Amino acid sequence: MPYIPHDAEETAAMLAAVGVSSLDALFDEIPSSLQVHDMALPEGLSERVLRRELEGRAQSNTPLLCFAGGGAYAHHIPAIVWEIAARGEFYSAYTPYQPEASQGTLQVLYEYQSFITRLTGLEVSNASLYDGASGLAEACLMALRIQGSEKSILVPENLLPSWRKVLDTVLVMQQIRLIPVPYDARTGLLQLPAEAGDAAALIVPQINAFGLLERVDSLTDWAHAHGLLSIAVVNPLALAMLKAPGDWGEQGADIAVGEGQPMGIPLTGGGPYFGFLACRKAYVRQLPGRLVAKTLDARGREGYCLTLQAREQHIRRGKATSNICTNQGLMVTAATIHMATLGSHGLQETAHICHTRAQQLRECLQELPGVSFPHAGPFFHEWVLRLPVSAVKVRDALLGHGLLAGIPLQEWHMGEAGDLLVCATELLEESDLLTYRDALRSVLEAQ
Amino acid sequence: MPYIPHDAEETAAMLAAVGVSSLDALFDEIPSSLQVHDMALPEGLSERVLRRELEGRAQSNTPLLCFAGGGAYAHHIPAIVWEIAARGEFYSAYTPYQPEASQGTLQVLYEYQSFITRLTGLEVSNASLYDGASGLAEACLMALRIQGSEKSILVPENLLPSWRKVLDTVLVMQQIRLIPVPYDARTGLLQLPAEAGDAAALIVPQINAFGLLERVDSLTDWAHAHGLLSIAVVNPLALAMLKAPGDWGEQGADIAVGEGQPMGIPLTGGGPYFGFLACRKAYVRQLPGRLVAKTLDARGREGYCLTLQAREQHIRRGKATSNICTNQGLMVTAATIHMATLGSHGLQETAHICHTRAQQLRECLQELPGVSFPHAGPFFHEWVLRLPVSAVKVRDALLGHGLLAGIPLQEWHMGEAGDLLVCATELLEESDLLTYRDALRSVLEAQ
Amino acid sequence: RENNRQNAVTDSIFDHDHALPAPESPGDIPAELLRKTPLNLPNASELDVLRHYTRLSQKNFSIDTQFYPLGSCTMKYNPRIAHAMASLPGFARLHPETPAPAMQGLLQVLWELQEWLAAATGMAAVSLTPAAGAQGELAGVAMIRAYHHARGDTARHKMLIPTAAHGTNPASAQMAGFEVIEIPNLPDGDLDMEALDAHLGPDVAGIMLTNPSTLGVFERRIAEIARHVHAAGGLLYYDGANLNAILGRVQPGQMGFDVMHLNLHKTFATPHGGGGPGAGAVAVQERLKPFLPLPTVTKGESGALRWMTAEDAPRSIGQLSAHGGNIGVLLRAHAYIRRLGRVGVSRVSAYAALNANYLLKELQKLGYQAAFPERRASHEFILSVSDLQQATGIRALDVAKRLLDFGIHAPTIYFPQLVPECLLIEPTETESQATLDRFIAVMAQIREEALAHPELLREAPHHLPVGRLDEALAARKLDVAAALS
Amino acid sequence: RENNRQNAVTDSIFDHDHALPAPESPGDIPAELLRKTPLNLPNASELDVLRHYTRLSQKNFSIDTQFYPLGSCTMKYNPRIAHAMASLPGFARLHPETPAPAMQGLLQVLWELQEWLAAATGMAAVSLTPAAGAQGELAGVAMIRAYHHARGDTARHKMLIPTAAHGTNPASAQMAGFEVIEIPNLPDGDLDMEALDAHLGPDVAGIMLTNPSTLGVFERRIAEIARHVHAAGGLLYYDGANLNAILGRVQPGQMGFDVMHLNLHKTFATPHGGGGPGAGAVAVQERLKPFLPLPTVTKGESGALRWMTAEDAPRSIGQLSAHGGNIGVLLRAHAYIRRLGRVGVSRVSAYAALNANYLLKELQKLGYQAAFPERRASHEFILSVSDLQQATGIRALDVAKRLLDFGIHAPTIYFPQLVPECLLIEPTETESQATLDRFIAVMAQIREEALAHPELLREAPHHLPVGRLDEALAARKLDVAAALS
Repeated sequence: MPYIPHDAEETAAMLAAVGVSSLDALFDEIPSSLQVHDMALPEGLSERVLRRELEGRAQSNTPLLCFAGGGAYAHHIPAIVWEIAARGEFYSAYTPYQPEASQGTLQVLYEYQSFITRLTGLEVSNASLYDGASGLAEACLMALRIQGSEKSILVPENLLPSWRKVLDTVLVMQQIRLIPVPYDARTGLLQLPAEAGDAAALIVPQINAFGLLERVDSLTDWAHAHGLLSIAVVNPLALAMLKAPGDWGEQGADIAVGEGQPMGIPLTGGGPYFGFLACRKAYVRQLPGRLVAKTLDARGREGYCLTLQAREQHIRRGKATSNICTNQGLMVTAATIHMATLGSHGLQETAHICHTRAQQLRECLQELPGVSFPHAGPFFHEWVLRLPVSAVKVRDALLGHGLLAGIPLQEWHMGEAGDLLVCATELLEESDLLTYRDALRSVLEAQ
Repeated sequence: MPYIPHDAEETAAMLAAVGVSSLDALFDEIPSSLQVHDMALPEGLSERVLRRELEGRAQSNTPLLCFAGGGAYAHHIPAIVWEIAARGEFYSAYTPYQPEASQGTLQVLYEYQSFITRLTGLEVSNASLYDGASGLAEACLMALRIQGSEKSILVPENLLPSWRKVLDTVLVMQQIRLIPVPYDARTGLLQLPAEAGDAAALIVPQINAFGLLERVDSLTDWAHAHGLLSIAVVNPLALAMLKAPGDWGEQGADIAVGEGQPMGIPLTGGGPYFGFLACRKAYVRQLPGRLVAKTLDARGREGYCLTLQAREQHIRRGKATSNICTNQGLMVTAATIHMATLGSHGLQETAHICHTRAQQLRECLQELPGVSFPHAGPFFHEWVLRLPVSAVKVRDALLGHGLLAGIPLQEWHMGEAGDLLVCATELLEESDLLTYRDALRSVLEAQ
Repeated sequence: RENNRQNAVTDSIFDHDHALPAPESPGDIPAELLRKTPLNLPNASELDVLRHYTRLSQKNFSIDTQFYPLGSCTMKYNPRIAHAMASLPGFARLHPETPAPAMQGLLQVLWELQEWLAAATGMAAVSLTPAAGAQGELAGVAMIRAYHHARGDTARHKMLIPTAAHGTNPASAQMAGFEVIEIPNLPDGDLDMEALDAHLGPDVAGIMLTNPSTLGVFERRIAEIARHVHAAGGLLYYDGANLNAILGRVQPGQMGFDVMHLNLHKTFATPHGGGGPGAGAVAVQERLKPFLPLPTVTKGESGALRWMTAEDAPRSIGQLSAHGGNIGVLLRAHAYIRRLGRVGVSRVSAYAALNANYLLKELQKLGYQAAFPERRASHEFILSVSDLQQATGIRALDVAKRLLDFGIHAPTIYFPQLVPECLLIEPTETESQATLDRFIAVMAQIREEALAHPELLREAPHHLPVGRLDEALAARKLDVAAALS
Repeated sequence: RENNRQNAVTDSIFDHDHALPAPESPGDIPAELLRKTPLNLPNASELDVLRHYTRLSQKNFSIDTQFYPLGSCTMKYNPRIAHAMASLPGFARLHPETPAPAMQGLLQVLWELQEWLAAATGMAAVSLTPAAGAQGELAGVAMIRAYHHARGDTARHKMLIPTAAHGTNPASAQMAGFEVIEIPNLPDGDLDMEALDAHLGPDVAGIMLTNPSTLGVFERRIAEIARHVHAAGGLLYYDGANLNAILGRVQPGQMGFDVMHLNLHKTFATPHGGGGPGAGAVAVQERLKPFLPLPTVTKGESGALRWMTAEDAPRSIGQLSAHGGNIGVLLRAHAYIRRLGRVGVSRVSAYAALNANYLLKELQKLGYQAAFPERRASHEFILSVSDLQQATGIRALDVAKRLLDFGIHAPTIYFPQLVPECLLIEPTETESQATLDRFIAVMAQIREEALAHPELLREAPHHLPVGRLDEALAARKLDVAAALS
């Protein structure tokens, strides 16, 4: 019996100890009318056959050289990261409710929080949320709680559309209005909002959906001047190169949130990733999710435990700062090891290579007839390429060349039909850029 | 600097503490004429680029469905086996010279020894040798030490030729003669030797190089009747089905040796594998290699340590039972976990499936015109297929069908040009047998 | 002192810093957008990183190293083959924006999982996207809301929830904009039907239940409850946290539930990872299908699979995360179900119940008090140590901490809150009798110690890297990030 | 007592047995060939197996968890990327009988490694097949023998070996049929040239040396030794155990050695695995090339790679194992060299020497006595605690056991045998100053303890799963396999 150890003798002895005659008798309090005895499930497989079947499925996904980003990025993950994160002691542990028996997980989370505060330049980080997009929804709810009576959020129209969709799902349930902030079609950059209205916060996406860098100082200052909080949406790898939210404008952003996937998390078709969320210390009691603190035991030894649990659903129930319980612990473990493996030096170097590759690729493609770049930049590692034909068709044709060429903005209902959002990371060598150029040229010529 | 932690400041401080001015100065006792400053090695690669290069190399090896055996077998390895064996605590530990700090490895080895004694039906097992073939050489040397004055070994001509080659290398250095024992060309089975001469032992291969099962009882009894030791050469998986060496003949074999690879070790082009070696307890002081025993500490707690180290080279130097020092610890760790995961039940079931698949495949192929089976059997999971054309050519042609069809005996200088040694294991599903049949049919038709 | 010495190992990652130069600033990005405060993460050697985190891992209890009978959490064996399969490069390297034709292998796995979960729960359709149980609950109650609104019924603003429910239930209902009404339980553990009936009415959107309940017993009148709620126009939400108790034996769909979530990281053996990621797939009856969160996987006429979008499902409650959910977790759940198959899945609840009832009986023999002695245990059960508290002052917390000393993780304590000094014990089906017997022996010893040497319990744990931690100090100091040195 | 309780965990795999039926016997195999004694391996659940061996692993010291300054063993960091690469299915699933055209990827890796090891050692050619250092030694001395015999010189039956050499040297020479002659060292650590010269003659096949020697110092007159041995018609064998000390700085080929082995599991960072597998590649000067063990990888005219056989190399000493050696280990060594590159490989010895000399100086400051205080340390050095033994009776063994209490693996002790009460300490280049400083602090404390509380050392270790084990009892009882229950 896979994963069930009992042999017949053991089962019989245990049933006898319980005082029942059969396994079925253990369910004698359940009305028999409710009991089923079959389900439309497949036959079980030996591990051997299971492996073969799933390896076949995995191999049937086309391996592609990745030039797509849009919120999920192909990066190198050092071999030690998952080697350690997948150790049974991390992999198969529960949430650290018994801190004395969970110091490993707790110290990892404390170090993670420390790393995130240093990346974002803010004082407090929680121990993760589901992903960047749902993290942004939580950040908005947090801003609304801090602000008190306000009832809306200023949402940029050049925020990643998948993130906007999550705000539509989560915030609208609570009658929060999302007020769009338009961008300049020519530059791709946000315009300062016309008015603050009853908004609690302005979302400032650095990087925006076109891969462009926003003028975060003036946006943050505008928010503060109008009594709004500034919620920074940031890419953690880019923060190795770009100004930390805590340094934005005169006072710094109030909350920073982002998708943690670039920090050691495999792409896996879209998840599991993790959302990170940092804020000023003054707002810690409005923070959703777990928080780990350093403390002492009776003998004065340092240790770690969950803290401020009165914010959370298992204590506060309906009055909690969020319903989140299980979060993305293992992803955060991997991300912590990833960040520690790279260090400042490695993160800066990786950010630098990504940026350089994106520059090089842009230069490579300039020579192709009919293509252009609608935005002047600056950018980190992603930008929009404007093709003379449908970007969807070009993307699909390049699959045959082993390339995932980017994301057609049309699929996001943004930009023009020829717009392709293209990303370059350190996984690409210079020769790959030429491969891309040549393949694109041949596809364009064939159109 | 990959894997070297020192930064410039640290290096300077440490040099100052040593009292030298540079790293070069640390080598001031070495005549400068001997010092080199360059080597023809390639440039270093980042882990990222290294991974890509080696993944490319790995992928350029053609993936093949495996019907080859001949001493190395494609088996399913449960996922937990290497997951645990590769844990840093096993992977990066040294030989357990400090037993108190190595109880993990030591207990694993004790359990391994226990499993091997149960598989072989003998009382003592060492903690591994390099591989089966070199293990057989050690077994022969051991037999010679036990017997005293004898100077030769009776070696079957249907022993795997690669094993024979190792005996040629190792035994001949010590002026040991290898006396061939012929087999019956019709049955493929060993004939009883004509005389014992000055032989110390008779090697009894169960399974022989044709995949056939020998009459081990009569061979063992013949050896004992002539004052020889009987050295059993066995496949550990087959022992789940076949008679244990300890039960061979009237008194049982004296020494059993084999290739451990079928117990959870990946094929990896030929190694690392491990050799196992078991014997009667009376011969333990002639055993080569490490041996682990259970003992007690001062407080009466059970623990494990290396024992009878006076047999070994680090104590006994030139008088040791062998020069072996480093053996195949990690392979044995994996094999122990493999055997524990399968248990008697799983090993018996696996052996059973292997045998059944080999039967089924033989039946499948019977219908092909021109093919035959030179030997009547019985077999475990491997037998000779006689083709009407060159087995080398057929094998090469079947590579194009994604099949490693077997081993042409001609490459071993055995059998006829059309003879192909074919093996079936539990990794093959019934549909794979039909694939093999159909591909072979089409290759034969094209010849 | 001896122990302190042993532990005086460098053990903060911040102790492993080395000074390494940063690359030059890029010329094409305006200076005011570039990093100003130096990035101050430690630059440690790879060996120091590996050693630090490997050693930290050894400070954790986990299923792989300890018996972990944490009630309500279903800490069963997480098969390693599932991890290996989810880590295959063919899955792990797939970008979420890969067009469907290039990811049919993944979509097929997800499509099958949708089908299998529907079959296992007796529901009509499944969305796999919720990232955890709580997000599944939010999706579920949002669907209830959407269903009522779609029918023009906008008055149903109340959600009924038993007092003993998991905290996420009221939190999720609240987050979806509902007012929460608590319904008490009777002394025998069943729901108070009178209280329920008193609250039912045109302002009630539905009720959130788990069955067996958090009291470790099966709600026997579930069919009656369903009839009453449905008659009042409400819907029934099933909290899948306790699904392991009835898997393959009773289906939420058949009990009358309209919508539910499944905790794949409990019932379907995906790892808990020290706090996630989970996966909280939602399953619904036919009438709620249009409202399922996106994206789900659908099969076209050609048999090709693709993601469904808002164009396909305009009444969907929408997206809960940027992509398709915790796909790596879903891959693991798929592998688990495929490995067990129809028969294996059915055995889960039988042996979970056997282990729980065996433990309950044996612990009662030792003198431990069952909260519901007249009832059959489900996959878990509640003991109360109020008797020990009265005799010696020993509390559930003390028993829990003392268990840690024996290399056994503590049960859930002080939940459900309505049983004083309670221990909620869930052994799961993957533990052998030998492990249970050792737990029983340890519990016997602890009971003796509680009576003879209560200080042994009050000062526990004695043998872990740290003793009982000062949680009040933690909240007061609030040291939640390492200070810059 | 408390500790005993904590450890009273079921911890034998034989405690996890379950009764499961065996399959039927096959009908086509005669009964007398089938198993008679029932196979009695435990049938444990997968969780119990995983938990048992995971817990066992935690009882080991290892590089990944502890500083491991075991002299002569080069316990450096084993990069995890090398393990990942060697485990790729494209390598791991290759059957050894795969025809060369279908395994060019693997052959290319091996071919490059042959070239690189030749370049790193200054030798002409390499065979990768020896499975470990001792098998490399055997191959090496067998090649020396074959070389002399091929020239018709069959009188050379003696092998010279320094008294302080690794035990494998004489054992391997013996196994190859040589008579072993020991050559002493001078008080300054260098070889006694007079003794050497006295033994050189027409019956001497060669000499086996490692340089730096096992005394942790560089043999300064190596060029002179080589001249003398060569003049007498002998060959020089280099034992690669200490190659880490000079990697990228001095080449055995340039020192005059004719043949050598490399311990890839030391110098080239492949893991030691609790006792192997290693890899003991042999490298030779041009004149010994025909004798290299088989198979090696050769490049054909077309650039295609293939294995060499006895047909290609009729004078080869032959095969040492059934296939091409420990290929998985070779893959790891290849990845390591490719990662470090020319510059990185050269840095190895520099930082290994820096760490060793730093430790030596700092430990001397604490009062520890260097065996060769006037000499520069190589990658390792010897301390003697004879002074402590005289003062308090404390022996090297006691210091070693006490170190374990602090989470530091003991150095090699009582080797080389000619320095009394010695500790042979090799930190390797992959340890940071912080780790070395902690070791120094612990050694300071141990020295204080030895003088003030010697019983703390004599009874050590105190904090490990077991205390000092009774090795005499082990040999007497000889319980080397679990009895059938």
